[in-house]
Amino acid sequence: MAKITMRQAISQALWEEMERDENVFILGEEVGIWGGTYAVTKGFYDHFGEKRVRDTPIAEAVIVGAAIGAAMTGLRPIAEIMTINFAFSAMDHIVNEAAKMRAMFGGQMRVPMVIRTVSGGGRQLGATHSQTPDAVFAHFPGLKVVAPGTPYDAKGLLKAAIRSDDPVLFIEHATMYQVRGEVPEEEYLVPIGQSKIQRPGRDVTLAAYSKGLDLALKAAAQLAQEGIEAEVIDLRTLRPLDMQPIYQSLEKTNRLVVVEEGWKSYGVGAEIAARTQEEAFDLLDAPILRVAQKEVPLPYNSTLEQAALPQVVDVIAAVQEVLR
Amino acid sequence: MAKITMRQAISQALWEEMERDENVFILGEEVGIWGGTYAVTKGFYDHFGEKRVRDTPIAEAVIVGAAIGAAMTGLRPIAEIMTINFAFSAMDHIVNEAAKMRAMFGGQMRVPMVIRTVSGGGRQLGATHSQTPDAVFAHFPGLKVVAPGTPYDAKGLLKAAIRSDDPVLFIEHATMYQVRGEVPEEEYLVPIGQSKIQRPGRDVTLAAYSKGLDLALKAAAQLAQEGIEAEVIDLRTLRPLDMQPIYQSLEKTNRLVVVEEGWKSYGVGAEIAARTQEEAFDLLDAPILRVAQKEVPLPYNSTLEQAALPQVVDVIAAVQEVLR
Amino acid sequence: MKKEQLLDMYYQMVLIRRVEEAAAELYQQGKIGGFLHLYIGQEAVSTGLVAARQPQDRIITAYRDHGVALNVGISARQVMAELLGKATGISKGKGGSMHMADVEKNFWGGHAIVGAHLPIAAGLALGDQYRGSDGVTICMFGDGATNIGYFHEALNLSKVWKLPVLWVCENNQYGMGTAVERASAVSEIRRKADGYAIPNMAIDGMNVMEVYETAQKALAHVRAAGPFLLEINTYRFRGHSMGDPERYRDKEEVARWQENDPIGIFRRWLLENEKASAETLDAIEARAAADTDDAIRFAETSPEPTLDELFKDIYVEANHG
Amino acid sequence: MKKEQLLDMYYQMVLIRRVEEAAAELYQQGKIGGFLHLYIGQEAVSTGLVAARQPQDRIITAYRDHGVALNVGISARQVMAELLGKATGISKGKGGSMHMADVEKNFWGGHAIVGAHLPIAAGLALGDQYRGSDGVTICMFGDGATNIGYFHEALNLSKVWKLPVLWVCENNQYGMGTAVERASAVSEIRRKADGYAIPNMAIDGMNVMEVYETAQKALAHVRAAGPFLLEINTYRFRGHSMGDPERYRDKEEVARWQENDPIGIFRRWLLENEKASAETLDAIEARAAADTDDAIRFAETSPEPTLDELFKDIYVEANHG
Ligand SMILES: Cc1ncc(C[n+]2csc(CCOP(=O)(O)OP(=O)(O)O)c2C)c(N)n1
Ligand SMILES: Cc1ncc(C[n+]2csc(CCOP(=O)(O)OP(=O)(O)O)c2C)c(N)n1
Ligand SMILES: [Mg+2]
Ligand SMILES: [Mg+2]
Repeated sequence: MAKITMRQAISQALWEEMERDENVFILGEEVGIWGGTYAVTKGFYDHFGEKRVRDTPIAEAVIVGAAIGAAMTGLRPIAEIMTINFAFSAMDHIVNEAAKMRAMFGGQMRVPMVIRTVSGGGRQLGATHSQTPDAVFAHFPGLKVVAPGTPYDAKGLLKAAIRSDDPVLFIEHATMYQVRGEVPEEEYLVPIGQSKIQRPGRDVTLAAYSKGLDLALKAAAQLAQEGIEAEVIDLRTLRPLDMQPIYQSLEKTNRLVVVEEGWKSYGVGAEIAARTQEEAFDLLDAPILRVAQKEVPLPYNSTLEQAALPQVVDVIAAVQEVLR
Repeated sequence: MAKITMRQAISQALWEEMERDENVFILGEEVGIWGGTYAVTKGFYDHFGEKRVRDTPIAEAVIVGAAIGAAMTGLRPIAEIMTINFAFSAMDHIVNEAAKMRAMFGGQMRVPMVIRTVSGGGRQLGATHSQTPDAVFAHFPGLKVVAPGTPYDAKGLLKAAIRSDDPVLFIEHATMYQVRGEVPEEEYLVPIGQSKIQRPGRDVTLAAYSKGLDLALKAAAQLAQEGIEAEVIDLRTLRPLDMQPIYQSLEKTNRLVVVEEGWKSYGVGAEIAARTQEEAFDLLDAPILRVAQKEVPLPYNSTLEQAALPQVVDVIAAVQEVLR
Repeated sequence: MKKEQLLDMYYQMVLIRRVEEAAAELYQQGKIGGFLHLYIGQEAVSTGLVAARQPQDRIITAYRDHGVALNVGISARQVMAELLGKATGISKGKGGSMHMADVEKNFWGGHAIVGAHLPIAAGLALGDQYRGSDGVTICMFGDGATNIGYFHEALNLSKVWKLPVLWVCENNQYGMGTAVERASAVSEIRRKADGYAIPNMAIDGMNVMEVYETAQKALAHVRAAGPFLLEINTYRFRGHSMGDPERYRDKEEVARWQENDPIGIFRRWLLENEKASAETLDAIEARAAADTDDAIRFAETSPEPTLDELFKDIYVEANHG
Repeated sequence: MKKEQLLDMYYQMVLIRRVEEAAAELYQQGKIGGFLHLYIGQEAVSTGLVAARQPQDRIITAYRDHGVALNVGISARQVMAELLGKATGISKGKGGSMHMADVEKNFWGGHAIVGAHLPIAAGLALGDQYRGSDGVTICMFGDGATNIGYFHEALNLSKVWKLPVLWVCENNQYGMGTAVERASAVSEIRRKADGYAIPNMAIDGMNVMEVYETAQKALAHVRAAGPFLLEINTYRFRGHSMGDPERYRDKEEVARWQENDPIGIFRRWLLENEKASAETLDAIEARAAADTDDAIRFAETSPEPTLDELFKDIYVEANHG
């Protein structure tokens, strides 16, 4: 199988779905002539034309709002919000409109749309441009929230998201576009709402997603050298959340560490920990630990920024602690 | 001590602080001539005048944004966002601007402002107008998030919030304005960031806040008739979160139920449960259960709405389960 | 216009009035919950607009939506049942007063977040433009809604992309208790359209024929040349919603506007232009009253939604926790 | 204007240019991280505005903020140290290129969310109005920022409340890669102000004297009568930020604008009007270059913030987890 980057995987998914279904189109800031600020839609404008690759004004609410309306007419818009930090400028349309449109009218409407956006710190972009507030969006029923951690899943999940009849928030990570992984030539989909074992192990369970997966896998590789075999489970979807693989893993390991990039308080790890102790209390031999971001707005200075972000060593330390 | 309503307590706090400090002023939709949609600022416009009780256009972003700017000049604005559902229309200004202004410029600025808003369902207002997404705002460092459950705390905490040099989101509950409680004549403040035992007990710990507190106290009263003494702890502040009283209580009870009105997934209970098992694992004799809202956009129909909202019986059932 | 259509418009206006008067009573009796925003006084606006549209034209509005609902042909029964939260309501009792829609009838809903449906309307119009349909989206909103950012983003985009939207501001002089001039930099709302180079016009919203005729022209403009903004001046005779203390306006002002009751104006016009006799109009009024009574009976005897409905209609695909 | 002030303005413009050229190099060397939005080509705008303001006038801008930072008198050392993320930077290394401010100098920051600082500017102006100060808030923003809802809400409120704000749109013809006319319903941005009945004017932003003189008049208007909008036409000679592929414009267009280099124009004006000799101006340029070198040295040898800084400056009251 070919090894391609996350960027290529996402780009391929978009391209293939646009070729397959002419109701699929892209709208957002700089998606067209520029080719996407993360170069994901490079070449799309020339190939698909300005009808289907639509540069918008800087106006996040109407980007999402127009996507909702177009989706209600049966199109399949993919709205790109340049980064998740700007999604707050479209918050109402994401959580109050897209997420509730169907329920509110007793099922009369469908909102088959995807909002693609980019989370993550680590690029010295300062406090307003470096957030990973994924949990915040996952709080709202009516939305699906997907955040892949590998090129394979990114491609398969994005295609599934585009074909989904429900609104999907699709979160990429700003520092993972160059991550490489195997992606088959043939067409495939990855169903939304299934967690997955990305690395099998028996000593401790690491639940992670997106950048957290990257950290968890690196930690697992290092731990293996010390003879500790971590099982790494990728959530892949934050809503709906599939906990079964975690519980199954705990049958073997009895120890869980959750790894995420966002702030710890009220984050993704909180939900994982809460559910796990609720539903698998007796499987736990140690407290579930969370490796996450320190509770500060991210500073520009790289040393401080890295000190605030979760690191591989933090994962290793947490594993050692739960194994103690 | 006089028993007054939550509405009166909040109203008194505003009035007293405005009398005390002329830098304090109110802005928001219908705060003036109308007297506040929940009648909290009734009479203020006539007494303080339109300079200090400012009706605004329907434009949540500039309500919060203007409050931030005014606060940066040293005033102490109280921005009223009619309900928290409309806070999404000011999300960027709340979580990206107010919360980060100080950190981003190395401490040069102060943003001494309060955003007063109203959470909660149960009034048949439909999916977009009935949310309790408090946890979402508590996720952001730089903000303080306060959500009182009694008139006493509402008054004392609101006064503390107005005097705080940091931005505070102050969340009231739509169905609690008529709740009565004792409030002293003399001036007092309640410090932000301290949980409080609202009812002592020895058999089980209930951690709750806002409407959840109401449910928890009612459940505790009923449980007492069956001889079960629940200790009810009111979080009062969601950020910063004071967990110590919960851990202390668990020393006696070893059992915890969290009660909140919002959706369960990625909610407040998740954070409480996650921290508790992290820091007080050995004190737990049973899984921590969460009583919360079902994962649906709230429907208009009252029967369905009540079925989705957490009820006193749900709290009792959860207590019985953890005691089993 | 054909006589039947005129009489049907008259029927619709009276029906809106009767249904809402009944709703106000049912609200007092506690049978309707939540917010109830009455359209009384504004009936000519939605009636004229809906009469002017083609079947392919979509319509979308805010929470003050009973008028449009009845105009597009949702039955009084389904409207009343929705108000009572019954399973037979047009939104299965899940939407209530603020959230009626009938997609089959190209009515895309009442929407409760002020101004938030304007970007959505731009998207509906984009859908038609994308497919090459000649449908126009009629988007109604209040004067208060023109101050929120959503208005700006939607109007701007509609012009840049030449979207087929007819923007209709129902200027009823107040957003809740705030008079237009206390909230808006310009009191003549249509001037805002100038900032987007969107052609615009202001008309009298108490005269259904004026609304109808202007809307026809405006729709033709949009079909041919892109967005247009219509400011329709009107007045709500009742409070913003039930329980409004109405401290912001005096009784005289309300009384003055009530002299221009759109139903009265239209009735006189029909009589003066010999479109109908008084008896015919009386009969129509009686029919509207009877249909309202029937709707109440229907709604009151309809079943509540069953509890399993709670988890339905959230996702198209299986509901996930 | 006094000769010294003119020469100081010239110094500022050259200093901005030199500091940014150096910053571009340091960025290439990996010593500056994050985004770096250069102001090169636009120097006349902030220089003219800041020269025209009174000490009590606040200024606030977007992320393209090095110009304003140097104009208000933040030293090149503090600017450069901030770019390098050092403890000696004006924001202690926590803000970086996009977030410089100096409250003592009435500079309320560079702000990175497009348009979000306009509502904040309205609030700054409200602060002055509330206290009865005669300070004006100068709020600068890009052409692209005029399409987001924040612009609308802020302009509207400023008019309704007669806030002392001078709205300044730096129209540099593009928002990232999107030409004004592809994103905005009107290409002449100042027309948008008409929708709020805010008086307005468009001027040439390559000519610092024109900016200075118009700004003085505009500030006087604001002080007396409320908001005013100035559209200042300019051009950025460099990419949007470092690493911009610049597919959206051709070299000829850039070259054409570069012929109107604001520094060259001002230099010629100073010489022609005998405000300074070529030697004087050369000396000023040399000083700006020397100050830039000194700033680099200072920044490179300054310490990083210590790790305990991470939890500081978040809350005024003790930091809480
Ligand atoms: C974003 C938002 N803010 C506030 C509200 C509360 N609210 C509901 S209706 C209304 C007034 C709207 O006035 P207008 O647009 O003129 O419509 P009208 O009620 O007059 O028909 C307000 C403030 C809301 N629903 N949404
Ligand atoms: C709300 C928001 N959306 C998108 C961005 C990304 N972004 C940063 S600068 C920019 C272009 C702004 O253009 P303009 O306002 O003309 O300013 P200029 O860069 O030309 O000075 C964009 C889209 C952002 N920072 N904030
Ligand atoms: Mg109105
Ligand atoms: Mg620009």
